[in-house]
Amino acid sequence: MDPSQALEMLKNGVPTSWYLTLSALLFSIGVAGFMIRRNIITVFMCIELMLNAVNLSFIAFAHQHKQVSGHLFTFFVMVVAAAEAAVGLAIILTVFKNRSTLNIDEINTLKN
Amino acid sequence: MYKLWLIPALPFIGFLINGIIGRKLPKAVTNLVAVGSVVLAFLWVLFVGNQSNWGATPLHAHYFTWIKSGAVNVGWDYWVDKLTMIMLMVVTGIGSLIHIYATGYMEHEEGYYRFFAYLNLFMFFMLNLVLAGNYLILFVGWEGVGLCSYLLIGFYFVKKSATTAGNKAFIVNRIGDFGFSLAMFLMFTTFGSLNFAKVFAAAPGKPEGILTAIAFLMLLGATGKSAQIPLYVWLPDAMEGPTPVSALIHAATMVTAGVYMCSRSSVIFLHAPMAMEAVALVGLATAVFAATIGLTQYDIKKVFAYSTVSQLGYMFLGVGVGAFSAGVWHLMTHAFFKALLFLGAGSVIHACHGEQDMRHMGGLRKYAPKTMAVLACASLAIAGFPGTSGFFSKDAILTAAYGHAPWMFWVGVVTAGMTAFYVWRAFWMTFWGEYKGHGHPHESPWSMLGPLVVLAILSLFGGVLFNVPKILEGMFPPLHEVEGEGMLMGISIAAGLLGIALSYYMYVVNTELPAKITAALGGLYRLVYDKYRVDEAYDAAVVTPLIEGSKAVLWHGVDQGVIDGAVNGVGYQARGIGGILKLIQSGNIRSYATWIAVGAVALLLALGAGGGVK
Amino acid sequence: MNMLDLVIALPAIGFLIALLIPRAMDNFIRLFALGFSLLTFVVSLTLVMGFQQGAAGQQFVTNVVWIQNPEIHYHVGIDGLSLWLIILSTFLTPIAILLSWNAIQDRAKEYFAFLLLLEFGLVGVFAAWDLFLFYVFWEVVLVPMYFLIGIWGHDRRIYAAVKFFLYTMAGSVLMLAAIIFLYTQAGTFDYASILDQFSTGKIVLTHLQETLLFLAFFLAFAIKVPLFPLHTWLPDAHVEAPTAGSLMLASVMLKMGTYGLVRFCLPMFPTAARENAPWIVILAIIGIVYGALVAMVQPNMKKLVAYSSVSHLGFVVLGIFTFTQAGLDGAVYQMLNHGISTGALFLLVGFLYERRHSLEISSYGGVATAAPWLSILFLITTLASIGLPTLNNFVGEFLVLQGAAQANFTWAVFASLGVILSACYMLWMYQRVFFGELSEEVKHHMPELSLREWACAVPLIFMMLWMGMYSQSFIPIVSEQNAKILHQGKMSSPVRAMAAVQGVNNAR
Amino acid sequence: MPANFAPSSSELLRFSPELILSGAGTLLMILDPFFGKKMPKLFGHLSIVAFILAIFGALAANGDAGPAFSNLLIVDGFATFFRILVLVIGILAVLASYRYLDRENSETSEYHALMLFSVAGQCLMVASNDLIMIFIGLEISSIASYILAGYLRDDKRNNESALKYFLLGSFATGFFLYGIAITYGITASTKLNVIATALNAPGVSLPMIGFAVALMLVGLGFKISGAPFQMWAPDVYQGAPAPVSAFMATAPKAAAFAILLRIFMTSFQQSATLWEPFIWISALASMTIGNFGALTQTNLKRMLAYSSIAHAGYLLVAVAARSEFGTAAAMFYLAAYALMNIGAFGVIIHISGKGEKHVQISDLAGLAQKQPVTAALLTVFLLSLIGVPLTGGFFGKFYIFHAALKANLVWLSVLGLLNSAVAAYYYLRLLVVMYMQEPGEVTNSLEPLTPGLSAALVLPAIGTFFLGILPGAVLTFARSAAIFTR
Amino acid sequence: MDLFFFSLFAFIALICAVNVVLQKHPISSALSLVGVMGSLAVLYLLLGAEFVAMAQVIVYAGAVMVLFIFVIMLLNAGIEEHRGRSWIAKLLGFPAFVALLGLLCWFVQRFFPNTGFVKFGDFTGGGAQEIGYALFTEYLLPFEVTSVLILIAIIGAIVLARKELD
Repeated sequence: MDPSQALEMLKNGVPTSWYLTLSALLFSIGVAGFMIRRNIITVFMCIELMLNAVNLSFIAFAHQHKQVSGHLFTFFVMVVAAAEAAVGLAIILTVFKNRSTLNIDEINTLKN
Repeated sequence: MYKLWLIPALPFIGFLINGIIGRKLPKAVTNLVAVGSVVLAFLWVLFVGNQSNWGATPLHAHYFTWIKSGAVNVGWDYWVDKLTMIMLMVVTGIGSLIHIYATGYMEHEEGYYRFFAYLNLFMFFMLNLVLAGNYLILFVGWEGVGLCSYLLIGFYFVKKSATTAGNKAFIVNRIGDFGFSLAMFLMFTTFGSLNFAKVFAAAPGKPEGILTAIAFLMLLGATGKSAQIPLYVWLPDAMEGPTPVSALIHAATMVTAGVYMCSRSSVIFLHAPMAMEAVALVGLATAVFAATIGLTQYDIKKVFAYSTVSQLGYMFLGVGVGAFSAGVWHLMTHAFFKALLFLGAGSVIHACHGEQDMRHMGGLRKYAPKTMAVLACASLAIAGFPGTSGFFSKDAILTAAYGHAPWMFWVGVVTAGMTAFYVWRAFWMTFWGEYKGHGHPHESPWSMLGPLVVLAILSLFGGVLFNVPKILEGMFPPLHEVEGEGMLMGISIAAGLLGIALSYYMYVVNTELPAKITAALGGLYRLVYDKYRVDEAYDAAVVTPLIEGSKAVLWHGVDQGVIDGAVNGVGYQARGIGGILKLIQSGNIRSYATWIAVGAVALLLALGAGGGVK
Repeated sequence: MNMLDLVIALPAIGFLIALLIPRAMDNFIRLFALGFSLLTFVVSLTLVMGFQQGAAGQQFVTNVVWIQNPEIHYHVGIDGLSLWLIILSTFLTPIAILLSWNAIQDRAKEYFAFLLLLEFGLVGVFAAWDLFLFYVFWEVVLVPMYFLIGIWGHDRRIYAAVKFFLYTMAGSVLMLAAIIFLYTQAGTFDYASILDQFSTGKIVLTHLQETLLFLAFFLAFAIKVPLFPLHTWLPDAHVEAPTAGSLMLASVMLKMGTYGLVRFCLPMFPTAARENAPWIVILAIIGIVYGALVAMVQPNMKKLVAYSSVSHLGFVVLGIFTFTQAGLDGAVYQMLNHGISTGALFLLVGFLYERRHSLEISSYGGVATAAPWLSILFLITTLASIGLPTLNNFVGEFLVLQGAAQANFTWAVFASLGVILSACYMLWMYQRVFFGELSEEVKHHMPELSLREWACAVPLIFMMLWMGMYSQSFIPIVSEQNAKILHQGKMSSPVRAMAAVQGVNNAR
Repeated sequence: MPANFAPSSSELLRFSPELILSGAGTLLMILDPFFGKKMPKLFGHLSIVAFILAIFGALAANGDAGPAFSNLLIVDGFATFFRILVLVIGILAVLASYRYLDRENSETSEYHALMLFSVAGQCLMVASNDLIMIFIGLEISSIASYILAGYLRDDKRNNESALKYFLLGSFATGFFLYGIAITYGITASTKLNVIATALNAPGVSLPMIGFAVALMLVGLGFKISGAPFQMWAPDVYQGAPAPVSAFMATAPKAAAFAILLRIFMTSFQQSATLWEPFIWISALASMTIGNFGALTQTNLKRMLAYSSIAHAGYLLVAVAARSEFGTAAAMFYLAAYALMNIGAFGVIIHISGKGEKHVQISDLAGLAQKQPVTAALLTVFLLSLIGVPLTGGFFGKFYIFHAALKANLVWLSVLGLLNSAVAAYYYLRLLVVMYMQEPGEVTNSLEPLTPGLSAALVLPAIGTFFLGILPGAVLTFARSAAIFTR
Repeated sequence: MDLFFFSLFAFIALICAVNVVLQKHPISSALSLVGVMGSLAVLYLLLGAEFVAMAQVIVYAGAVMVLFIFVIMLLNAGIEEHRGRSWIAKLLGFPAFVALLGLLCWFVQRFFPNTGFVKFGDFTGGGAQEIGYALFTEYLLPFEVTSVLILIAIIGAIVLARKELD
């Protein structure tokens, strides 16, 4: 990055694509977490991370398009996430109640 | 006009009556129906012959279209000319006699009605064969008589040997029929018709190659039906049937169908010299070959069976050298004397309570003099004793053979000598010496003897009464004259007499000699006695490989192994794929998620990056 | 609503009514099924009466729209090709029902209902004139047969039933693909219209397309026929099926395949048919010889007859692909003949089975002593099957071989070997079953034919004789139709060659 | 800022099915304290009434077709078709549930309310014209399904099923959402028709669309259980309560296909060359995995799960044809599929017994001898699943492959049809067990069909035959409905 | 200024996100997630989404995460155990992660390179008033419908977590 560009950036702000890249990185990390974590709750949190990443993209795009609909989208995603969290945690509770484990690898009786 | 259909229809009616309700009929009625239908047919033949100048102007009859498809158009046609007339006379005439004989011979058999039903059915098919106006109708008769032969050989169906012999006869005949039917197909593609008239009219213009092919295929058919090399093997076994059957079917009529067909197709054969040569060679070879086996056999019917094969070889020799009429003549005289020989043998067997081995006979002249007398007539005829029927026809063939190729004549003469020897050997062994069998031998009833007497007369004088070459004059091309005909005749008479004399010496005068000779010949004798082990060779070379191969290679190997193996293998593999899927389907949430991520990566690569590179 | 519709509808109605009859009234169900199938047969005879030879196109046509979009018609009609096959179906169904009278005690209601459903499908297959409708009937046939084998069959019935179903299914899905593809080209399922579009050049297929379409149809039919090497479902199905199932399977269902070849493969894809004929013919001939050789070594009667069917159907396929009038006529006639004679063989084997409860040849022997009439009927059937002249099969085989000889003499030579071999296996079986000493155990289980059995067998025997002696009652209608097929496909060259031969002869 | 809060009456009419259903759901919850103990069946009856009313609502809405709520919703034939389809599935699922809930002694208002909400969500999805609405509808449907899958919370299989479904479903939804975000980024809109136009704008490259499409396909592929996102289906269907499996295998799947079709036939229609190959591969893979996977299964529910994967494959063939006819074919097939699948699951409910102890294929042994009518009904469904003529399944396959061949997808069609021949094998196995084996312990002690379950079996059977013998009516409607406003 | 805030909070968000994934104890993960959410809220503000930023803090970081932590506490979840494993996740997980990361970043860089710059204050359409207006006009339907979603969540909690079925 040459100095003139950097200067311009300071003047104009940060490129939107940086936000988008951040979003992509967070999303990927969320996916990775889903794949490697074994505690169900942590796995669920990784999903939340993914949703947050997407929200960032929405807001970034909304800014780019100068629209409010992206914000609304994020808003609805939050509502959904909240509902999902309630239901998801309830499911996790029942699982734990029946199996006394939160290890995702042990929830594998249905297979083949 | 002449109601030609009535000729085969009469025996057919007899068949239906006896076949369907015969079991419930009294024996007398069965006899009446069986014999009556054939005799009536014979009479009707006489009537037709009388009315139609004995076939001098051929008669045609078309009854209905049998098979029609496109260009193929085969009708149920009859055709009567002089050749047919002779055959009709022989078939119905001898047939009548044998039917009469059989009423006596079969009297105590179980399934009496069945026997006559079959016999009548045989007459029906045989008459169809000779009356046929096209090859396909001829083939109907051809196959039909084969069927009846099968049924009658296996008449004692509880005996395994009998039914096996029946099967053998049918199957070997089928091999011949294979040739015959191919001949018909080729004929149709060549001539566009199977009608005798059309085929014979068109034949001279066709290429020799095709005609030769047709002729060879027909020869194959004929070798099957007429028991020539290489398909003669069924006939000796066919003696498992009741003796009247041997006489009627396996001596007098059916087996001569091949000769009849070749003569009938003379136009084709004459235009196929190579095939003619083949016919002659096959005939000659069969004649010698069968005669040598005949020299060694002890079963009286087997001796006559091989003699039949040998004599049929003569007829083929006649046909092959161009002496069609001589062949047909021998066909007729052979029908007389061979039917007589068999019926006589039947009478002998009857006398000895079913014994067929000549070593357990002997001395029967005391017990069955009438039988001996008629058998003597037949034996003289077959030995070619001057003046007897056999003498004329055999001489005609040998002369023609000389005209064709002298070496054939010489081989024929040697065969004639052997024929005389083995027939008379049988005669001496049966009637001379002391009775060596069991029980008390007895003479046969007149119902059996009557026909024998008629046949004896025909055997003795048939040659004079019916001069076939003269009757058939004009039908076949004349033979060229042969020089020194008288001398040739003398040689053949001498051969016959020599044979008789030798047999008298060996089996009446010096009875120790045969044993010494067989001992001296050793292995060669065993070989001939075992009929050259041809059956065994066929078994080993064809039958066993075919059956075992079908079982091991085709059925278990190809069918169950390869094809079903492949089909089941596909199923097995399919389950295998299912098994792999099971592995992947581990139940682990993280691995599922990983698959989803991998899928997402793949999709991104394919849709985004792939497109991006483009 | 004409008579043909009635023939199609009656079995279906019968099937539905039979389902409603209470299970306990199983004797009534038997009577009902018999009565209904006989009624169907009688009605189907009016088709023969009303059939006008020489009239162009099909007859007894009903053509109404069944499904609007895509337009699928209930279009049925008969021509010379289908008439006899329909009659064959309606003729054999009452016999099959009568045959099963005592043999089927378990779940009789379903059994007889399925037989009626089978008849419905069979008649429909032969009458359908809309490709889609054809396919529908084609599959409808599959279901009752599957159950007939699977429920009322012998020990390995399940394996056999599943194999049967899957084999057929594998072929028919390809046919479905081909049918749909044709529809996308032609815009209609109506067979007449498709043929018309082919002949007027409205549908133009590339060479590859035509070949693939041909193969798709061919494969479906070849499996059904069955052509070597697709035949291995047949022995299993036959052996395991109840007798009536074997009878219907062998007599009519196999004809669906050969019928399809003549009806669809030849007229629609003449070029592909011609191009592929050489290897098809080779397979057919291999089938003839192979089937016969394998039949020869079978220890089981039904299996033997099954392999003999492979051999016989080889003749039919051979005849079809000679593209000659004689070959084609012979092939169609042979379909009928095989239906009658092999049907009769299964029938008689069934009689034996009912007596002795064994299909192994080795457990018989000497039956001729105990039951002479049974053995005589069996003999006649055997003889018909091996092609004895004056019995039906001979006529068909003769024409097929004649056609083969016209097309290529070598084919005729190899195919004729089958004629020899058929005598071997049939006669050997006959000998082992009927001849020889009568053992005690056979003796006690071998009563003579009952009246019901006579009623089953006699019509078949009668037909063997009639068809063998007077083929003119049957062939001309078929011949006329085949001539059209050959003409449509411009396949008549060998026939023209024959005409030329005759012209030469006449000139002389 | 002039604001108009009140929706017009025609907008309300177009939204009436969802209103009715969510209203009914709420009503059930309100009635629970009063009738919960006394009349446990009441809720089921009420929800059936609600479904029927909703069907009328959907029909009425169709009579006044058009957009609603500032174009977020669009009521067209397509929407109506799927609304009615999922509503009918809802009715059948409730009918099939009576016996099950009764046996498990767990008849509650919540179960029915969730069912109603779930169907409401699906109704919303199929009528959405906006990615936001699609997302929300999808979540309503899914979250309700997650809960239903784990309905018997003391049952370990239910737990596991719910957990798997929930975690993986949310995971896939993340991708879907990301795809929506990217689409929004490219086009500045979430309205399907606007997206379609915007994608034609200069500067929008094909790979760019591919980016969005790929991510959306992950989510949608998961919902329809198409390969390679199919793995959850067998586990979840096996573990969930049988009536819920029946419901999940049909209604959410149908709705997911509806949005797949709507999105890809409107927004991404122009970029079809991009996604068609993937659909092609996915179709083939789904059919193959589904069919071959089912071959070795012994558990009925699991087998049907694999079969549903295979059926997703067939449906994807129709999508790959990407024509109006293909769309119509998929619609028809979904209807046929729903009927036969619910029917098949209905029989499983019937035989499974308390605690779903008997869900093995071998448990069907001899059913035909003990309960011929039940066996006959299952036979109808199985034959339809195989694709034997005169059943709906056959015409469904026929239309799909017709569409495929029209689109020149020759090899896909051939492979697909061959696949359906493979499929015949495992369906036949059930017939074999039912008809050709002697009755076992399970069938011997089987109780007769209850009225509700009978209805849940007979109605689909009638429907299957109707679609198989007179498919014209449904297909004609589907064809007229398959034209989207772009 | 923008660059500074962006860099700082992006960095924090990333670190926290990685921490969410790497921490073995769920509580640590949860707290890290709160960190991610908080950072994101700041970024939202930078992007002009005032309302969403607030909602992010209140609803997400507040309510939802509290729920998480509550459940973690309730279940007394400790450091995760390593029983059982997934070969697929082990073998393909990391490559899939790397590939996904690479692809997503590559896409974003390739297809959205010139999407303008974000300067705080450029866009002011994200206030509560604008949001509220949109929610009650154009987005009335989803807004109302989400109520159903919440209702479902409540019912779900009842169904799954209430004491005993009777």
